[in-house]
Amino acid sequence: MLHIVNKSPTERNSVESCLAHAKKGSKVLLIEDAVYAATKGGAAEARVRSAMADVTIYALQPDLAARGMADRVIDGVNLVDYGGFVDLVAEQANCQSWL
Amino acid sequence: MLHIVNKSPTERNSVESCLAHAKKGSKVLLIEDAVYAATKGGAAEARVRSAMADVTIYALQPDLAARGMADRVIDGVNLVDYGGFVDLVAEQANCQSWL
Amino acid sequence: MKFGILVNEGPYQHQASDSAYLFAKAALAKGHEIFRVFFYHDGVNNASRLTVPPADDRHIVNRWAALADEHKLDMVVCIAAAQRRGMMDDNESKRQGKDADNIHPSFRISGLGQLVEAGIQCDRLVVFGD
Amino acid sequence: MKFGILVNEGPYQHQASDSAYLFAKAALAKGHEIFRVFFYHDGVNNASRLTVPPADDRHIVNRWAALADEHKLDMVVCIAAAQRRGMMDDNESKRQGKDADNIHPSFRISGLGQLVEAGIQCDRLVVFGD
Amino acid sequence: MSEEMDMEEGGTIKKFMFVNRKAPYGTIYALESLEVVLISAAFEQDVSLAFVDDGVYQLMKGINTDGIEMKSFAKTYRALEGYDIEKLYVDRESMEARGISEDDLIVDVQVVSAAEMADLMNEQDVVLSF
Amino acid sequence: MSEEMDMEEGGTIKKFMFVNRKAPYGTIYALESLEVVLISAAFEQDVSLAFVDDGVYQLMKGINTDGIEMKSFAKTYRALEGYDIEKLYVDRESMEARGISEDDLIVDVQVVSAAEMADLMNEQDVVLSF
Repeated sequence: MLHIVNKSPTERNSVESCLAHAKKGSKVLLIEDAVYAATKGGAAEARVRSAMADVTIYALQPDLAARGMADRVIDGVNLVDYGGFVDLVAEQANCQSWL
Repeated sequence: MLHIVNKSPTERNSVESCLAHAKKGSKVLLIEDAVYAATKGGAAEARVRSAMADVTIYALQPDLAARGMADRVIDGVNLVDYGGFVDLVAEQANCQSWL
Repeated sequence: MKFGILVNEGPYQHQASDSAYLFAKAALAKGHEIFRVFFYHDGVNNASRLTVPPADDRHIVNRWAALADEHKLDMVVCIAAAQRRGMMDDNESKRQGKDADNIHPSFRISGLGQLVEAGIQCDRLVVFGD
Repeated sequence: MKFGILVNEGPYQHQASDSAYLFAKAALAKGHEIFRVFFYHDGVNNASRLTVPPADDRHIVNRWAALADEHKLDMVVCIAAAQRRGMMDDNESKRQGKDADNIHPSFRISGLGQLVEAGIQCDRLVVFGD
Repeated sequence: MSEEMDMEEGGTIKKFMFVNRKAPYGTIYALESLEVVLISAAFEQDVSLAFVDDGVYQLMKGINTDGIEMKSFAKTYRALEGYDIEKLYVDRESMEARGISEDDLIVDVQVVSAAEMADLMNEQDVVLSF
Repeated sequence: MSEEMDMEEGGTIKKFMFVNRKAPYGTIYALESLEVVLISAAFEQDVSLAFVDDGVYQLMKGINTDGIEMKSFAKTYRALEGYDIEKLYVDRESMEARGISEDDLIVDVQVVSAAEMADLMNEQDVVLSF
């Protein structure tokens, strides 16, 4: 399953709730303001790093670049463009947006 | 000063940020989904209770009633209707909404 | 006392416009003056004369208009925000070469200066949003 | 693969419509089919033909329309959500006794059944919102 | 709601889940989510509702919206059974973090752990979130 | 922005603070906030900008919005000085919680503690938040 999150982890609870409900082996794609969760030094870094034991984390590169965060990505987070976003949706059996 | 907050403390960080920036003696009015912060048993209760040492907490009664929360208000939270909301704004020298 | 009100969200999706309306009504009932209601961001969508909510629901646009008509309220829609979102009056529609307009006659379109002026003129400016 | 796309927020205020558009464009570029783009909640505001964004900004409505025209996309606006928010086509305008309409011709108004049908017909339904 | 129901899908039944994570009345998402739920039942799909995070507040007993001049839709949750929608799952941790118990809710639900909720989400064909 | 600037307020100068708490590009609030900031300077008001919580992200260096097809407004923060807007306050705790330092920001700012920010907010006449 692909989980899609779009909100900043320091503003809302959706990244945290998604990670609490993502099954082992799921993929989690961070887009829009959720890409801040993929960056180093922030309050969410430890939580995201620990989640990487169970799920694979992706972040949308154009959204990172738009926020000046392209150089701050946590090691192990996979970067995709919109084409990669499409592939992730196509490759997983189903998807869920955490709005 | 009157601080006005309108978001749930379990969804967003605005109640927390408001309380961290409200000076001693300020008034804090909880409206819309922020009234959940005025209720017993929730995750925000301890934070709101400790804030009451420094600031006065108000909650908009019509918003509590609309959420089925009218009977769960933390002791010491003051209830107002829209007229009371107007009075709070008029009595304080200035006001700020934590959107 | 002289109040200004800023509404940053459109009708129905968020409670902001409802809260602002009930605040305005309560302020007027207490004898305060509402100098201006300014609609910014998606708040401009509160000015559409084309909304048709379900018959058993509140009509947000019409009740703002009724309050404004009763109390001679100045309800201003930000032109820059309105242009982005497809809200226009007859003049603006002609100027832009469009074939329709959709602003309710109780609202008027003007610039952001009207918001700053409200901040200067009013004793209090209260902001409602998301 | 057959995709459906759901857009829950209006243009400019949230990034949802931008993200959905860029996703749709990328999916088409990869040879996938977009069965339907459904606009719900404030998403219905993406269908206004009256928007006039600044000249140096993207034109969200027009680029959806251009993508739809090029790829014969079915872009559907929820009628119940549209009524609340003042979005209507010519038929609906007449039916409601209104004096104007504002839907861009590349969009059509229909019921929520069209969203459920997209869920049934599509291999994947992707939701964009606030 | 006046929807065209004339599109029979030839018996395709998919698992639809509606994930509700937002409180009611502060925004319209809970209400407009319910409108899709009712339509999906008319299409005879396998419908589940999940209440997670602030979404659990949607099911509170004792809601009285008179003071905010909005229509309450609390009763609609009770009507779901009549549409054969009986799979209502509530996230236990979300209730506990809000000091809410099953007795506080207006309908019978299945209270599940986060792990069980994750399993339920995982087995859906279509997940709609607003 | 085409605004009418013909309303001189006879020298009334108020303390206006714009509180920015939201990240840029995910929503339009940061951009439309800046538009009001520029207008308020034209009214020769005593303008301060506060960046708190995710609002500090608005000032990041190295923003490149090409990939999301939006216009970047990062340069506008640099232009504020030319409008005599020089009071930019950034909340220290907000930066630290996001792993950001002053060197990461596109403009010179005053970094203040939460207590200092509280004092600044307290002394304003008008606080605008979007």
